[in-house]
This record gives sequence, structure tokens and C-alpha cells, in this order.
Amino acid sequence: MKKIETIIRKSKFGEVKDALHQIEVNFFSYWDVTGVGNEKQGHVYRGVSYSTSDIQRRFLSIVVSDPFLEKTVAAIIETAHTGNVGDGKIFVSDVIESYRIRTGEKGADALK
Amino acid sequence: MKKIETIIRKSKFGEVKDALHQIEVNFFSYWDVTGVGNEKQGHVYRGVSYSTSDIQRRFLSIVVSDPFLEKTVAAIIETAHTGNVGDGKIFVSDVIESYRIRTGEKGADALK
Amino acid sequence: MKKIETIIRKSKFGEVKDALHQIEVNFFSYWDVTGVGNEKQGHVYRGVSYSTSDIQRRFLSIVVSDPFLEKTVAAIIETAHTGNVGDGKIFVSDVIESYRIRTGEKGADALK
Amino acid sequence: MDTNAVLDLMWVVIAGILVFFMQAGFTLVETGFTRSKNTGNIIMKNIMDFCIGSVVFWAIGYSLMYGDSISSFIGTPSWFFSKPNEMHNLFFQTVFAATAATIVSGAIAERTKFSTYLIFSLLMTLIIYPISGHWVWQSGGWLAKMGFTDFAGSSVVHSVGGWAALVAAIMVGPRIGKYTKGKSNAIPGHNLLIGSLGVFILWFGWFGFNGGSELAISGEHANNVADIIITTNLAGAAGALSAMFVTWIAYGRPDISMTLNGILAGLVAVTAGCAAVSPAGALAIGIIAGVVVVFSIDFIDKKLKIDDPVGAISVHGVSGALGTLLVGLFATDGGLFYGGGFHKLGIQAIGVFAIAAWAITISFIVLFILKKTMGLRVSKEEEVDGLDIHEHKANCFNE
Amino acid sequence: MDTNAVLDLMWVVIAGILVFFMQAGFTLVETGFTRSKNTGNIIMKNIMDFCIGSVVFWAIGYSLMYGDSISSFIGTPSWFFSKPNEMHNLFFQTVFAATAATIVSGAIAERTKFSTYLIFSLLMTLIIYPISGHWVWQSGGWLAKMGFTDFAGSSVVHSVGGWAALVAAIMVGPRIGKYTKGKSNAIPGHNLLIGSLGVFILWFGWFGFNGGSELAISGEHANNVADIIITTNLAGAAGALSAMFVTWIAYGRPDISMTLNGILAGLVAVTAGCAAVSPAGALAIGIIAGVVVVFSIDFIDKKLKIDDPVGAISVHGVSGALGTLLVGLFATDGGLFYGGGFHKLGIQAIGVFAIAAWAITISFIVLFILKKTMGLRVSKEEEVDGLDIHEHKANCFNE
Amino acid sequence: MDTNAVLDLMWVVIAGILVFFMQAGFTLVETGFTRSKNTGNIIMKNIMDFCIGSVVFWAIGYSLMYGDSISSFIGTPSWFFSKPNEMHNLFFQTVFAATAATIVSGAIAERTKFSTYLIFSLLMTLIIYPISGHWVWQSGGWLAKMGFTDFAGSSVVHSVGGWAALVAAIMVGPRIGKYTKGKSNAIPGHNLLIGSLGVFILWFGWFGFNGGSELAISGEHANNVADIIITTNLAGAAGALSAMFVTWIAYGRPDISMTLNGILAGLVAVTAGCAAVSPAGALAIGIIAGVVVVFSIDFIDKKLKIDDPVGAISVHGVSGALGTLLVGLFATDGGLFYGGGFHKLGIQAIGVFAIAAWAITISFIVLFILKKTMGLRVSKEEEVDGLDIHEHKANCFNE
Ligand SMILES: Nc1ncnc2c1ncn2[C@@H]1O[C@H](COP(=O)(O)OP(=O)(O)O)[C@@H](O)[C@H]1O
Ligand SMILES: Nc1ncnc2c1ncn2[C@@H]1O[C@H](COP(=O)(O)OP(=O)(O)O)[C@@H](O)[C@H]1O
Ligand SMILES: Nc1ncnc2c1ncn2[C@@H]1O[C@H](COP(=O)(O)OP(=O)(O)O)[C@@H](O)[C@H]1O
Repeated sequence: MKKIETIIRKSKFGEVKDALHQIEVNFFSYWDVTGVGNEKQGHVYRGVSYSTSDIQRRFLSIVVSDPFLEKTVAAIIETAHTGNVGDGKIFVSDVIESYRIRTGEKGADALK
Repeated sequence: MKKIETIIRKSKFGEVKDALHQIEVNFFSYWDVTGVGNEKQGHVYRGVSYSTSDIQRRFLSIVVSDPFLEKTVAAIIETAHTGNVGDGKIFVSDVIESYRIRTGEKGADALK
Repeated sequence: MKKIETIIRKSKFGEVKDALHQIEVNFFSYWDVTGVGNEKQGHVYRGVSYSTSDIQRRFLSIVVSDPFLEKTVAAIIETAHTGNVGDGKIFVSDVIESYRIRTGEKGADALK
Repeated sequence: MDTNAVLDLMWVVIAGILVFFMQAGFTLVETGFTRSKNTGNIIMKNIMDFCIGSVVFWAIGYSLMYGDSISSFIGTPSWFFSKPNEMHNLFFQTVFAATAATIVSGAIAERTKFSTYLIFSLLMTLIIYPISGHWVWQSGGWLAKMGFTDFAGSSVVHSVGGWAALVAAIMVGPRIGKYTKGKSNAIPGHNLLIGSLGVFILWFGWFGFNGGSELAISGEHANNVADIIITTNLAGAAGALSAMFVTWIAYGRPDISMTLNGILAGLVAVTAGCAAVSPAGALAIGIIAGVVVVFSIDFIDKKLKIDDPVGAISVHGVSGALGTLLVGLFATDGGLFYGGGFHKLGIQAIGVFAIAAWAITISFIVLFILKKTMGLRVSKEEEVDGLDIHEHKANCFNE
Repeated sequence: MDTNAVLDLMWVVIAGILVFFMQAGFTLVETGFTRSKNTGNIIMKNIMDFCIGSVVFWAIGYSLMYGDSISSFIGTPSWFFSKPNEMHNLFFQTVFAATAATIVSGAIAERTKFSTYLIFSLLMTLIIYPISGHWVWQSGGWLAKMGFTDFAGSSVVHSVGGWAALVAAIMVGPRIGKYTKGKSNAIPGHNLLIGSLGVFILWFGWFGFNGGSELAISGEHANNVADIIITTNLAGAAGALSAMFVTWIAYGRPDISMTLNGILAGLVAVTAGCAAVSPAGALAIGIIAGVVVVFSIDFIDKKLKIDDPVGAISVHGVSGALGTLLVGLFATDGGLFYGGGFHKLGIQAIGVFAIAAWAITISFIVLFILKKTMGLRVSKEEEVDGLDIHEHKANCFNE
Repeated sequence: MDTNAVLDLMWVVIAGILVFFMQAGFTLVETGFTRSKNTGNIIMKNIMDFCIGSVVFWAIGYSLMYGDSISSFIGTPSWFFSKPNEMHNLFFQTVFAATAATIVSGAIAERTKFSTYLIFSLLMTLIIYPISGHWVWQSGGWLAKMGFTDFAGSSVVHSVGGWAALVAAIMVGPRIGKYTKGKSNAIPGHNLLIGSLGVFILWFGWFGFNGGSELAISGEHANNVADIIITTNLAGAAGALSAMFVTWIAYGRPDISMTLNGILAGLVAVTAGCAAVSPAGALAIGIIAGVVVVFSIDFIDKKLKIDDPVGAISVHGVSGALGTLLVGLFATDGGLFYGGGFHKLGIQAIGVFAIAAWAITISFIVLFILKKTMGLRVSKEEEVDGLDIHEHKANCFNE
């Protein structure tokens, strides 16, 4: 099993979600984070203008069984992509074990 | 050392927390996430009814030393369980190293 | 590549961020979490006083290529440190693969 | 209409509009002092009790309160109030009735069935409030005849609401997690800023509540109104000050939510005597109320283990009764401290207890029947997840 | 000035101040019913339409509305209104004009260019509103001469705003993601608590809106004012009740945002007839408006696929027209249900359609020109990210 | 009491109630423009300065301001004001005194010790405000005798507050992180929606502030009141417009928080002359104030490096002084632009400087003593974590 963590534009979330459902990745969790990266955003507050690289983004954590890894990554890259600085990242890491709390199932079964 | 990430119902958080304290797991971090999964929830907004699988859940990140792994997982499964769809998941992965910022301690010592 | 997850005091965030920029770690994501640990904080609400170990903290997730690991950890320990209980933790784990969504680049290139 | 009558009508209308706005204040205090998952439900309760009250009080309640007295106990009922020159009075009394009803809402927040609340609130403006109100504010009522003083309703409005809230809070039971292992746990309100805006709005409206209860402003009434504005303001300020200092000593820090309750306690307490006491008397009443409310909230929560999320029982029930009694001490005409002896104090005590007995008994009967028929409480699951998503299929706060 | 004139002036001033405060209510309703990323833009729109309106209506608009009638169609223009004894009237009429303008804002929220909105809003208070207003509220206007009744502006203020909102919402187009695959998607408002505070403030201000439209309180006017306060209150309450029960039946749950709209619908609908109907008539009007608004919002959203985030078209346009027509049925003097036959109803219908035709036509022309010149809509990127960060380089909500 | 006296009393009471509500406006503006971790502390400051002020001003302050003049400098003190026919005046003056006190709060937000603030605020209503107020508003005061015009308190209330705020902000020092490496950093407010609601409430209350300062409405006063309402409204609107356009040019975008400040600047500036200038004059004053406030905030922040989170110094101090001076130009009777020459302008300038000198000197002395005894500022840790959790052991916002 692999954990795919991806940081995307909030405005791309709808499309990414639809694409994940398309390839039958129906389970994941997400939350909003602040991303620090290449993109900059201009602000003015009471005459003080400041530009910040701290931009609101959405963080998705998706655990999938190994056969799903590749197409999930591909789906995210395709839909979250705009070509502009700030599109975000995908990180893949290993998961040793998964459990479904409801049933106690383990391993890939817990992910179905 | 292992990292246990678990997504549970917000309403079960109190019980899970107590159970973790019971087995001397006194350190962890948590935040609220939106979970996408099997459970559905009915909403109506201005006459448009929609059901969403995006449900508020709580995400716990707990790093433990290896001997604690099993009982931590068991405690979560036991207390976060309701038997209904939507109870959540537990994911276990490897941690290479841990540090306590206050003292600079490393490894299992950092987790005590 | 390694993922560095660190939980720090919110009041130390500014310094940590500056220190990371100093060593050219310019990319990361962060969000606010509630930390459960050694530190306690006194509250009173409507005459009921309670002390809680649930304290607002900031969670940083930083993926770096291997040569950056050591100095990143060192920079965090140095700047997030106050010496008081509650300074937080650093956890290091393995990342198998990284992608930059904008370009599709993989591996260490995605992190530059 | 002659000029004086126009002046009086205009003042009553303006005061009534201010009292109307107190509904917004009650809504904000209650939502601010509770958890965000129940906010929508609280909004609905506060809106609907006013709406139901407006219709019911016009339809029949007003006549039960102000109609010709039947045995000094209740007014002669008549449908759909329509006396041509009295519509301003109907309006002013309607917004008062709705205030009494809305007080209950706060004490049973976060766990009560919405449909049951609607019925209870209807009965509140239909029967509970008008009958005891008749005793005091209809000149033929038995307490009125006795010389009982409750100028703007410390007892008639606030205590009635507060005692009904007491019975309701006991019968509905505490929120899940409020008392565990015999200990009271804090369930902090989700937004004290909204709560404090609510308190400001209530204070703002209170000038109409007390000042308008003169029901006139022409001729010699004018100075009375000005005096009432001052006593009202000083009591609110004094309540805040004493509650703040008490908590500063008791908890080591000046407490925000208790100070807010101190203001309301001072205002509730002075409501009975605002036209009968001096500014200094009003200050004293406010100080006493501000101290008492802190200990009362503490006592009800930790000793009696009655779960009242906003402190409605203490703020309205206890402070209302207290303020009514204090008229017996501080009334410049007849009060104990002004050489009037115990006579007035005795009458005030009779009134306070009679009204409490009425409100408690009738609320108990009504709620007992509702409990056996519709049920008072939502399911455990609904309560934990929040009433908004289950009772209204909606979240109040979104992105 | 004699006492009666002072009384009248004072009442108009106080009522005007209450109506002013409705601007805050509109701001809160609109921000509460939309997403937080656009809140700052909505604040700016609501503030600036009032500010522009205040200047423009004084500079020229007032005279176009109330100046000597030219062919019963428009007032004689004159610059910078300055009749010495009429400043209270200028104030009262200014806050009305600003209300009409601000209604449009809600229907085109979250996607409209700020600069274009400013121009449109200027033209609204400069031309659109004063002209149809002249027809009805200047005694020489053609609808006034015909005997058309729109006491406080169900049509003159609310429908004009609502129909302009309809045209604007169509021409600006729906928000991204509102309609996908021919289906309407919910885009929940970010803070219904703020929205409901807005409704309370509007209701509070409405007593000034309707009561002040008597434009006097001395002598026999006093009881008229009191009657208006009661009819206004009952219609608002009835609107809430009927909207709540309709949604309870239709969606299985009492709906929060629809109940809020029900209140507003009841208030808008009774505005035309508040001085002409009985309390029971007002109740009926409120009930009807509360039912209609739910179905109207549904119909406009799901069938017509016009995206109106706050329901302004239904609340102001539809309910305003409806309420104006219902005067023809419920007016105690001349209404169909009171034996007056179809005559009054016919005149009301003529007025409703004339005003709708005017508002729709002129709004279309103005918006068409604006579309071709400045453009009506922000870019896709701005809309998705939120107008605040792009149009104002700021976030409204921070740590 | 005769009818005219009743009318006057009623108007003063109603206006006073509106001014009271401005306290809520100040609270919301200050909390909205600062960070959420300090919200509870700000609520407490704003409530307690009003409560302390209410007690102190009644106890002694009022007599120091309005008592028989001692050498044209101060009123004869007497305890516990109780003139039977003047309670409405006490109320109206109390809410004014509290306004002056509350202005300081905003400029020293997020870092000042709560206990020290309470003492300072007490001295503000006890001494600082009444003495300079005596000079202008007691007919025997030296500025009053000279013919200085400050109708509703641009200087007496707002500048006194603003200059005290200036001294306090300097002595307390900037917030941690506000100025680093000689550069000013933005610390955005946490909720501009709440801030803008505050501005609406202030504007609403300002009609009472300025209109009520006529202290009468009977006879010829009536039209004066109506004129004041119009000048007040136009100046507020003009302030918003000019501030918005200035920021649009200067920063490339119409700025939200500056536009809000522009409204307040326009209102503050017209307060001195609202009864002395024409509508066009009020418009000009508002435009000037709206421009000046933007540059003043900029200058104080970036050049002087004085940290004023809400812009209180510019909005109240600078705009108040500016508005007082502008009376010398725009007064239709005696103003420079109306052929009155430099005489009036000279007197206005003397008044502005005398009041500034007084407020700055006495505030400095008081704050210097407080600094050496109690300390002005919380610890670094308290400031970083937020004052709420340390000073009040509570969070304002929870789940
Ligand atoms: N090494 C990293 N660790 C964690 N998050 C990262 C990392 N690099 C980028 N991110 C996240 O991805 C977002 C987009 O990256 P950014 O550098 O702005 O654009 P791009 O990937 O197009 O160069 C950042 O805002 C941040 O949230
Ligand atoms: N593969 C996954 N990766 C990340 N989060 C998941 C995954 N599967 C489930 N979750 C989280 O667990 C929650 C509960 O899962 P759900 O499928 O609704 O119920 P159940 O586990 O009982 O079948 C989801 O809302 C989501 O937050
Ligand atoms: N094992 C853990 N897993 C996840 N988070 C942890 C863990 N241990 C500590 N933390 C986080 O670190 C924070 C600080 O730890 P704490 O025990 O209070 O102080 P210290 O590290 O100085 O002993 C906690 O509030 C919690 O958020």
C-alpha cells in the first residue's frame, strides 16, 4: 500500500476529485493548508503592501493499494495542472498496514 | 518507531483520547479534515438537496515506539468503532527518526 | 528524499520559517493542529476552570532531498527551541517519489 | 389625537421597536455561548418564538392579560385584538411577551427537539406569561391590588422566563459530556464576540424596555423616563463591574462571559425598580446582582448540576426575583432603607413567590405532557453531530 | 415650527435613521449567504452604493422624483436640493433610494466587476428609481393620479430593485459551478448566523421604512402609524411561519435560509398595503408571500436557471409585485374581498406591470451598454480565487 | 413639563440611546481590525471603559465639566449629579464621555495591560475629558467665550481621544513584529466583516451624536436637526468615496479597511461643523477628510512608526482637528470661504491647539506615572500567545 500526499490549488479540487472518482479512488481525506513555495501573491493592508508566498492550498491524503498508485498519480497530474507556478506537488510513501475501524479488516481489504 | 495516522468520527474523539491515555499514549497531534468515503450525509440548501460524502472527521497523527504499536491500534479500533459505515481508517507507516525540540533527544527517548 | 514533519509553537513559526529560507528550504506546507503532550494550559469558562493539554500548534510538512535532511533538522531544533515544556517534535520518514504537478518532473528535481 | 397622546404613542412605538431588536440580542448571546454545530437550530428557535408569539399574543394572549379581570386572576378572552386606538400598546406588549418566551431557549440549548420547543413557546405566550402578567399589570389583578411593584417586568417577564427555563433545563437534562464522574466540565461557547455584540444589543434595547414601560412621555412623565434611562444604565454598568471584580478575585482573572452576564443581571434586576429607586439605589442593585449572578451560575452548575449553557436561570430567574425583592429595600417611597419598614418588602416577597410558583408549576405540567407525548430531547446521535445537520439538514458555517 | 410639524419631522428623521441601518442588514444577509472569499467585495458594494446614492440623490435624483411633474412622467430637475424646511424629507427619500440600489447587489454577488457595479448603482439612484418613483409618489405622477396604492414601496422600491436584479443576474450569468450537466448545485452561504443578524436588522429597520412612510405622526396620523407597525410585524411573522412549514413539508426539515427569506418576503409584500389592510389582512399577505417565495426561489433556480445567491429576485421582485397586487384584494377600502370589486385590483395590476416594464427595459439598456464597454464580469480566475484577493488585494478573514 | 420641553427631552434621550450603541460599533471595529487571539481582551476593554465612565461621570465628572465655571477652566465639583430635570442631559453627556475614552483603546490594542487600561480609562472620564470639555461646552469656558465652534465634538470628544491615543501608542510601543529592519509589516485584522458592521453601527449612532447635540428639537430647532442629519450623512458618504478613490490610485485597488476609515474620518470631521455648514460644505469636508486620513495613516505608520492597529489617531485625532479647522473655512456664517475672513479660522486654530496641548500633556503625565508604577505593557509571551489566554484565561473562539 502507498500513501499519496498531494498539495493542489483549491480551485482545482473539484476536477481532481471527479478524476479520482473516475478511476475508482473513492476514499481519501483532505484539509486546507498554507503552502510556501514559488508562487507569490500581492496584498495591501492599510497601505502596507506585502507579497506573500503563503498561499491557501488543499492537502489530500490518499492511501491506495499498489496497483492503483500509477493511475492515481497520473490522474492528479493531469487534472491539477495549469502550467503556472504554484500547481503543487505529489509525494508518495510506503504504508505498512491499514485497518478499517468498522470491521477490523486489514491490508488491501481495508481500502476497498 | 511507527507513525499511526487515523481518521475517526469527531463524536468518537473523546473516547479515543481517553483510551490512548489509558495505555499511556499521551502525545499526539490532531486536526479536522474532510473525509471522502462510503458514508453519505443529506443536506438541503435553499431547496437544492444534495447528499455529500464529504464529512467532517478528525485526523490523529501519533508517533509511537514499536512496542506500543499493537495496543495503540487495538485501542483505536475498539473505541472509535460504532459498526456503521464511516467509522474511519488507521494507517501505519515507518518513522526513521524522531527529535524532541526542547532537549534535542533522539529516537525512542524523544517519544517518552 | 525525506519527509520532515514537525510540530512547533505557533509563536516560533516566524523564526523557523526564516531559518528554513536561510538554508534554502523554500518549499513546504503547514497547517494548525491541536497538540496533546506534556504542556498544560489553564482556562476558566463560566467559573469552571480546566486545564488542558490540547494546545494550538503549527504542523509543518517539508519534503527535502537527502543532502538537506540534516541541516533542516538542525535549523528547526535551533529556532523552535525555547527550553520550556511544549517545544514540540520532529519526525523524519522516507519518501519514495515526488512529482511537480506543473511540469511532471520527478525525484529530487521536483523539489528544487 | 391631542399632542400629548401623540407624544405618548410615539414614545411607546419607538421603545417597542427597540425591544423588538432585543430578539437579535438574545439570538446572538445564545449562539455565541454555545457550539457552532447548533447555531442554525438556535437561530430558528429565536426567530420562531417571536413569530409565533406575535401571532398568538395578538390572536388571544393580549386579552387574557389585559382584558377585564375575571376574579383578579385572568383577563376576559377575546379574539384578534383590534381596539382602534391601542395598536401601539399591542405592539409593545407583544415584544414583551416574546422576550419572556425566548429566555427559555438559552437554558435548553443544544439538545432540545425543535418541534417540542415550538409548542412550548406557543403555550408560553398563550397562557403562561399572560396569566401572571395579568396579576401584576392589569389594575384589577390581585398582585396589583396588593401594591406589588414590578415596573417593567423583573418578575413579570424575566423571572417567569427564568423559572420556566429552570424547569425546562431540569426536565430536558444536561448535555452529553457536561457532567462526568460527578464533575462539571466546561463546554466553551463558540464565539464570545458574537455573544458580546448580543449583550450590547440587549442593553441598547433595554432603554426601550424600561423607558417605554412608563407608557407615556408627555408632561410629568418626561422626567420619569429620563430618570429610568439613568437608573437602567447605572445598574447595567454596576453589574458588569461587580461581576468582573468577583471573578477577578475568584478565578484570578477578569472573566469575559461572566462580565457579560453581570451586565444582563444588573439590567434584569433594576427592571422592577427602575422608576422607584434613585441612581445610587440603582447602582447598589446592579452591584448586588452582579455578585449574585456569578455565585448563582456557579451554584446551579456545580452543586445543582443543572446544565444552563447561557446562564438564563441565574440571569433572568434569580436576578429578576432578586431585583423585585430589592425594590422593597431601595424604593425611595416605601423601601426599608428609606424608612418604609418591612411592609413593602413583604408584598414584594409575596409577588416573587407567587409568580415563581405559577411559572414553575405550569411549566412543569406542560413539559411533562410534552415529554410523554412528543419527547423533549433529540437522539444522542443528533446531539453529538449537532442539531443543525439533523434537524435542519444544513450547516450554518461553510467555506 | 409648530408642534405638529416638529412631531412629524422628528418621526421622519427617526424612521429614516432606522431605514439607514437597513444597509447594514443588506450587507450581512448578502455576505452570510455567499462564500467567505467574496465578503470584502460585498462589503464594498453595499457601502459604496449607499455613499454614491447619498450624493447623487441629493445632487439631482430627488428633484427628478419629486420636482414638479413633467407630463406626469418625470420631475423637473434642479441641482443640489436645498429647500430649507425639507431636509428631513431628503434624508428619508435618500435612504429609500439607496435601498432600491442595494437590492441588485445580492443577485449578482460573487462574480460581478466592482467598477461596473458602481456605475450601475449610480444610474439606479440617478435615473431608474426616481422615474418610476415619480409616477407613484409624486401626486402628479400618472400612476398616482390613477389611484394606484403603493404606500411604502413594495413596487416603487422593492420591485424596481428586484426586477433590475433579475435582468442583471441573467446578463451577468451564473457563478462557475452553479449549473453543471443541466443540474443546479448548492453553493452554501458561509455564515447563516451573520445572515440572520442581517434579517433581524432589516426587520428592525422596516418599522421605520413602513411606519415612516406615513411621513407624519401628529393628530390622526398617530394611530395610522401604530396600525402600520402591527401590520408590518404580523406580515413578517406570518412569512416566517409559512415559509418554515412549506419547507418542512417539501424538504422534510424546517429550512433556515428559506425561513429567513420568508420573513423578508412577508415584509416586502406588506409594504404596499401596510396602511390599507387590517391585521388579519396583513397576516394573510405574509402567509401568501412566505409560500410564494419558497416556490419562486425554487423555480428561478431550478427551472429558469438564473443564479441569484441571496434570493433577491424572489424576495424583492416577486414578493413586491405580489404584495402590490394583494392590496387589490385586502384593502379594507376598495379591496375585492371587502366588496370593492375588481377596480382597485385592476389599477394595482397596471401599476405592477408598468413598473416592471420600466425597470426591466431600462436596466437591460444600461447593462447592455456596460457589458459592451466595461464588461460585467470578472475573469474566471478572479471568480474562482475570490474577488477579495483580486479586486481588493486583501482577505477579509485572517488569523 | 410643557410640550416643547418634552419634545426636546425625548429627542435627547433617543439620540443618547443611539450614541450608546456606538460602543458596540467601537468594539466591533477594534476586534475586526486586530487578531483573533486578542478579541476577548478588546471586548472587556470596550465594555469596562463604558461602565467605569458611566459611574464616574455621574459621580463627579459631569460637574467638573458643566458645574459653575472656576476661572473659565473647570467646573465646580459636586458629588453624584442629581438635578431633577436634567437626567436626560446627564445621560447624553455620559455616552459622549465614554466615546472619548473608548477611542484610546483601539490605538493600544493587542499589547496593553488590562488593569492599567482600566485606570487610564477612569482618569479619562474623570479629568481629561471633562476639563477641556468645560472650556468649550460650558458657556463660561474660555474657548466658548472666545467664540470657538465645536458643535458636537470633533475636538472636544474625538480629538481629545485621538491625541490621548497618540501619546498612549507611542508610550506603549509597537506590537512585536510590527516594525522589523526599519520596515513596517502588515498585521491584517482578523475579520473585516465584523469591522464593517462596526462602522455601520457607528454611522447609525452618529445621527444621534450630531443630531442630538442640538439638545432640542422643538420650534426652530427642528429644521436644524434635519440639516445636521443631512450634513452628517453627506460627509460620511464623501469620506468613503474619496478614501476609496485615493487608495484605488495609490495601491491599484479600492481598499476595504481604508474605505471604512474614510467613512469614520468624514463623520468625525463634520462633527464640529455639522450645524454650521451647508450640505455642499459637508461634502467638501468629507472629501478632504477621506483623503487626509489615508495619508495620515500611512505617515503615522511608515514614517513615524507609531503602531495604531485601527487608525484611531488619524481617524479621531487628525480628522477631528482637521474638521474643527475647516469650520473656519466652511461655516456659512463667518467662514473664510463665505467672506468671513480669517477671524473665525484663527479662533478655531487656537481651540484645536489648546485642546491638543491639554490632551497630550495630561495623557503623558498620567501614562508616565502608570508606566513607572503598574507598567503599560504585557510580557512578550502574553503578547505572542494572545492576551485572551493570559489576561482572561479564555479563548474567544471555539468549536
Ligand atoms: N518540499 C515541499 N514540501 C511540502 N510542500 C511543498 C513542497 N514543495 C512545494 N510544496 C507545496 O506545493 C505548493 C506549490 O508549489 P510551488 O513551488 O508554489 O509551485 P510549483 O510546484 O509549480 O513550482 C506550495 O505552496 C507548497 O504548499
Ligand atoms: N484510502 C483512504 N485514504 C485516506 N483517507 C481515507 C481512505 N479511506 C477512508 N478514508 C477516511 O476514512 C473515512 C471513513 O471511511 P468510510 O469509507 O466512510 O467508512 P468505512 O471505513 O466504515 O467504510 C473517510 O471519510 C475518509 O476520511
Ligand atoms: N508522539 C507524538 N506524535 C505526534 N505528535 C506529538 C507527539 N509527541 C508530541 N507531539 C506534539 O508535540 C507537541 C509538544 O510536545 P510536548 O510533549 O508538550 O512538549 P515536549 O516535546 O517539550 O516534551 C505536542 O503538543 C504534540 O502536538
